[in-house]
Amino acid sequence: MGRDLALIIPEIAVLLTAVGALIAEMLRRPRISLIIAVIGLVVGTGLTLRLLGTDTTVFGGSFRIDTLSIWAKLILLPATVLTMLLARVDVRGSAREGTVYSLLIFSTLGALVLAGAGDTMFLVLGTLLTGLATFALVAYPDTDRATEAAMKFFVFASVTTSIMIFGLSYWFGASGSTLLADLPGIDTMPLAVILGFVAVVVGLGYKASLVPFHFWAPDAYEGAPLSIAAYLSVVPKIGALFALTQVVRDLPPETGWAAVMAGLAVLSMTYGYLAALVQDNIVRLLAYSSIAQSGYFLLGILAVSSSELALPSIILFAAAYAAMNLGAFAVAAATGRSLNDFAGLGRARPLMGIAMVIFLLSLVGIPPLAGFVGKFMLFGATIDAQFTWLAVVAIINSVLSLAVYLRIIVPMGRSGESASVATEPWHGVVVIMAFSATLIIGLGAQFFLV
Amino acid sequence: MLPLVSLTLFLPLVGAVLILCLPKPTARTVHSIAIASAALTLVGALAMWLQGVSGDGFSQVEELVWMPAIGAAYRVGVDGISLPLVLLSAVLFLVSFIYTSSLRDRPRAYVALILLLETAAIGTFTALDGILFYVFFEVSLVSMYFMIAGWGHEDRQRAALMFFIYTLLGSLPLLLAILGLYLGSPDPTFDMRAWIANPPLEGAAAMWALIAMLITFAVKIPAIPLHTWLPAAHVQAPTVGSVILAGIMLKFGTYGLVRFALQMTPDALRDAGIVVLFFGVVSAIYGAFAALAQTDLKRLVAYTSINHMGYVIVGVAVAALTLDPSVRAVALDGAVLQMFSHGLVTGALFFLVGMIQERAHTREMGEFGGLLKTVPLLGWSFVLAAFASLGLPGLAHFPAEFQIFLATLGTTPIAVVVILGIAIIAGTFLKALRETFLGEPRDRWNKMPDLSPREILAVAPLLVLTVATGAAPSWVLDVIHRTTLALVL
Amino acid sequence: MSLLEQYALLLALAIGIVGSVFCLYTLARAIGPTRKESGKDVPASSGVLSRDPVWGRYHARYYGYALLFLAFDMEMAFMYPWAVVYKEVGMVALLDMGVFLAILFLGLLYGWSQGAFRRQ
Amino acid sequence: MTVVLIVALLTGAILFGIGIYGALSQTNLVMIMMGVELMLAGAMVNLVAFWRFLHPEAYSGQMFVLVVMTVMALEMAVGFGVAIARFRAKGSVEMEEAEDLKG
Amino acid sequence: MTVVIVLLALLGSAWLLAVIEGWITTGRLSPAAPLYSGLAHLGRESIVPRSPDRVFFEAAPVLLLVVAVLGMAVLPLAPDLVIADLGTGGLFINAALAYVLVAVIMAGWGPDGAYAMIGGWRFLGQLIAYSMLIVMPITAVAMRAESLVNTAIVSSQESLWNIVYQPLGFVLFFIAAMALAFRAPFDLPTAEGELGGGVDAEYTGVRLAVLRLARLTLVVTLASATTVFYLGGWYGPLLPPWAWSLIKTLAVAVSMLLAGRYLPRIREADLMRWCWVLGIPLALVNIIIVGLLILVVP
Repeated sequence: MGRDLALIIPEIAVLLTAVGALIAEMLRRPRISLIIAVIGLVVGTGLTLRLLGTDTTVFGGSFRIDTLSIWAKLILLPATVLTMLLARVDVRGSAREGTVYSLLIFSTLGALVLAGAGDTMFLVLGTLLTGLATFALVAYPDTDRATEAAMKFFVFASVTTSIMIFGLSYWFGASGSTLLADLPGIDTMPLAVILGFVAVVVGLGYKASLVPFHFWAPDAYEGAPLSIAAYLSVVPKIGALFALTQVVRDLPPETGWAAVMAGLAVLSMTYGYLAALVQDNIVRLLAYSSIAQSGYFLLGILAVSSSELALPSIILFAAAYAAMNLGAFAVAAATGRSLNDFAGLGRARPLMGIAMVIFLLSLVGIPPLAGFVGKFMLFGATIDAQFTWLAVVAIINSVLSLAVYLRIIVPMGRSGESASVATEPWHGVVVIMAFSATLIIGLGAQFFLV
Repeated sequence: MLPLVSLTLFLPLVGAVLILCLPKPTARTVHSIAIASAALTLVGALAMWLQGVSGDGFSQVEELVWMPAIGAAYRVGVDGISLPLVLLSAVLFLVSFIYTSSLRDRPRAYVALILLLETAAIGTFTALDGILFYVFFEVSLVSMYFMIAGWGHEDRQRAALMFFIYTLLGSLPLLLAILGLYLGSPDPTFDMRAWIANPPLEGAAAMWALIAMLITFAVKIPAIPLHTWLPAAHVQAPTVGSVILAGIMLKFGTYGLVRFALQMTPDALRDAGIVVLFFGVVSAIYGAFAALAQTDLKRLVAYTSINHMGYVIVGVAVAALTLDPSVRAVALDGAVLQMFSHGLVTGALFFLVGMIQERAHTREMGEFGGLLKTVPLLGWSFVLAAFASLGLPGLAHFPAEFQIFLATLGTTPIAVVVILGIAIIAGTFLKALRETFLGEPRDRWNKMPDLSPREILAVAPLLVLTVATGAAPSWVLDVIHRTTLALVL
Repeated sequence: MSLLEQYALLLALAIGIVGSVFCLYTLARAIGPTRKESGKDVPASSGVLSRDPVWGRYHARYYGYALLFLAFDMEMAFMYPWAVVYKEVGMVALLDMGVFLAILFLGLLYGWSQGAFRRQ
Repeated sequence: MTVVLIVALLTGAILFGIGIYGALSQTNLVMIMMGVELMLAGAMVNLVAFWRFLHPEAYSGQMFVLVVMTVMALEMAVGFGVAIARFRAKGSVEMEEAEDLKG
Repeated sequence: MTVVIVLLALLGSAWLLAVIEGWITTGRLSPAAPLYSGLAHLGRESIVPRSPDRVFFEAAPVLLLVVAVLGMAVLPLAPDLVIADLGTGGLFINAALAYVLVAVIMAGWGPDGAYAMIGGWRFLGQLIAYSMLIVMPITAVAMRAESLVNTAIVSSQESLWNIVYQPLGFVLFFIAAMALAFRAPFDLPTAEGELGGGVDAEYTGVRLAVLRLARLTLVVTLASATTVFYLGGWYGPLLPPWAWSLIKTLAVAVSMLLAGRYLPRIREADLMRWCWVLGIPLALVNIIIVGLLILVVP
């Protein structure tokens, strides 16, 4: 018991941070709430560093302290800090400002639970925890659009989560245990295993906005405040994808899950980029692009039991994705929601422009930026797992993605009537941090390959 | 012992960072910093040249741990194939900065981009690690894209996009090939030396990897039929952009052909040698004919590049096909020297075309005439460069092409039809010279000023080197030959 | 009695009551039928009929409580099993539930501070 | 006993089927939520049946049921929260009237 | 046999209660009055209002009666005088009593009358207020008994009744039970003064008789639950166990009636506010106190 608690100290710290932020909000001190939140998460990250290299489970195998879950903390906690700084601009001065920070942390806690899930119940609870907090965050502005986004998000989430739970009930029936680690022992009832797997893919796929469970994503992103959209595209998504990794690690290969993943990957990448090509709203564009990026994660996930490169590649790409996507959203927050707002950005505000170019090129996967290293490793893992054709498809999609992102980049160089909004200092801070992260992850990838 | 290669490699980057960090520098400062760092880079390259190569494998290797977990590291070094190209890059970039020092339109970003490009170029030639190579390979693409998109001519956005998409699409197969080589090696590593020493792939895998590489390099070189981006990009690019594009970035393709296709999948290339040879011949002849049909000076020069690069492909293909090491050495000597010479000569030609365009705001040959009389210095420089380009003995291209033909004759005599290209190119240039520089001077161009000191400084080094290489090629060839002779395939 | 029998007994009891009530109704009808007369069937609203169904007129103004209630009601599902084994487990159980209740209670306080208990 | 198990599983599946049909065919948010409840109820029936007839020794089955109940309750709580927010903003909780976000 | 005895005891208690209620309100002690009144209702017309939700309208009184009786069925009068001594008796009574809400809302919704409708929805609000105060004290009781079996709960009080052991829980449960039975001062759904009878308003004749009976039964059931949970059930000197159970139950039921008589009706909003701001924290405190007591005093 004591050992178990010592191993989940970061999670406890995150929980206490959320509680602290909530208490500060109850005392009507949103600034203090933000400060507590930031400090708490930074401390949580620091506490996690101590655990690096641990590979064990706690609470009878139901929660895993392994590379994935540790890196999930190291990636998601800083990402949450950045989102909170972005959110500060969106919600400053509104009623219940501190609640937003607290909800963000609770949701991140859910993502962490997902990332370390060693038990089907943790899958359910993690999905629930991230989901509930994010519905509220999306609906936060209380406008027509926000509530519509929240409503669609909620309906989609509750239906898919229910499907997942229903499928998981078959897994319990098949293995007599809710531990994921007991799944390989199943040799009877293959149908139950497949049903459960499909259901898990539905439930986690919705959270990771994989095609065809992505419908909510563009609407929710568009209706929500930008900072929340940025958050949705990073934290719950990475949590869900890590959870998916935890699940398939233990799945017997005969179920053919790798092929399913490959199919989903192709669908997500291709559909995501094709749909992004026709968007004029930058948020929707980024939403579809994030759908496509989820597809890239799957390249690593399907290789997870057959290639040693897979785990490091997923982690690396997650870190890269968090940095570059948050950065792109931050620039969008500082610029505007329409593609036209970006015309002339490069001339009017060159630093923002350069940063945006770097983020987008990183999303395409141009070396030596973070996105490249991540994708490179993912392709390596895929080829290693005998899915060369998939790597080829992914590469073709990367080219397609170029077309998508160039739609933002090209007008930036044009001399245009760029919106000359004064940059919020927090936006600048987030952009700079994401920018440095994008470069550092690209050059210092070694650090992520433990 | 100074880490010469790394210093040379990152000096331009330091310059770029310096320029970006200065608060509101004047154009003059920007250009001075750029020229200074390029000059220092050239000094570094010369120092490397003096160090020389050992002939056996790579010399001056510098290594730094980067990602040991996956066997990637920062590894740089040179051999006889890359060293001349490093020198060429240093020279061409320096003269480019000199030429561009009159620019006043956002000089800071422009110069920084070119400096970045210089690092990328030298990095591509010196990288000894698969990932590192790919990184530099792609970075060059990005900076070139922004150069064309930001400072090109009328239709620059479209041309830049076409260039970018073409070459990025083209470079991704290389990524697959690199991954294949990595996963194929017994002890997974990205060390190119290991890949060269023990080609990791064989059979069908090697053939697939080779096909992937060939696609990439064919786009970059460019070879028929993947060449269509080149004229558009050249026409729309700023002068310096064209110079670097033709002078250096095309070499990425041919260099890659030698370094990757020939050295890492030798057996596969031997099997596919005839096909590659065929494409080389077709490229050379097609390029020549296409050049002949041009009326736009810049397009003309661009198409001659396709022709010259075709010879390089022929040389590499012959090197793969032949079984005789001495013939192979001759073929590779020719191919590498051709890269070097082409950089000098085409660089000079693009500069001169750029100067004409700046003065006349047109590049149509039909609108000129008798320029030799109005602007003699420019005219004679062009004549010299043109003669070099068409392969006149005593000038840079002659020794290179001669060796290629020699080796071809000894291996696959039929391919010597490629000599036809020389004749056509000669015709092309003679036609261009006649229309542009000979004849009666037109009144329109009477006021055209001759070369300024800045422009002389930009062109003269190239012409001097052209003559030097042509008259006494041994100073370059020695370096090249030392490596090609020791090459074991 | 086995568990199943116990539940069967309870079900029978329920059916029996329904049955006896039905008998009562039949008896009442046998004593005298209800006559149809106009106006007799108007619901109590001072004789004024509303055209629309009446449910549209009532607004549940306590949904702030209702949401909290759902959370607390759910908490009880965990508390019953906990309560039964509490004495066995001892101190640890108290701490476990203490943490759980503390967080839940914090939710109550938060709801209060945000005006969930105000009449909407 | 297996017959009972199969009957129970069928019940669960039917509940789930009705629920998912309702959730997908209804346009009113509250009705959709009822469908979701039914789906979860189906899962609970499954879990209890599996626990009772196949793995009576695995207490995790019971725990899972509790977890599903929690999911039910909390999803409903938040669902009603969303519904109320929507009703305040728009005056209706019909999904078909939600078409501001398109593209 | 047990069933018959328990049902008879229930009916008898309900009758006694009705007599006592009449005594309190009118000052006349007439044991036959409830019988007369019931027979009279049988003979009266039973009107169905226009445009009712017929199913709801018909089901409401029956459901209320059924849940009241089912609640009683798991409560022991004596160690072996219990219809079904379920392993989850404490939970079952909760579950059964939750249907009171359903029945009342059905009664409010069914006739499509404004007063009834408001009464029904009011009860939902009332449930949100009192419900936690039913379940939380029962938890504390179960903690002491280490069981949810109602006979075991009574046995655990052999040495010390729970009313002494956890008086706070008793007070809360007592109040909540009154609210659950919607007796004054918690008779919001039926408030005579403002709603003209509320959910009762549209019921006439035999249906009203059943409804009345059900409400009386509900009070008895709740009183019996209070007895079982807090007053030591069948324990007591001299008299046989069942007698003690009945005496205590009746005493609690009467005290519920009396308590309501002298208090003003509480507004719905105030009820909810007090329950949540005061009641629930107190219930939590009660649980913690009991928990500590169990650990400290073995």
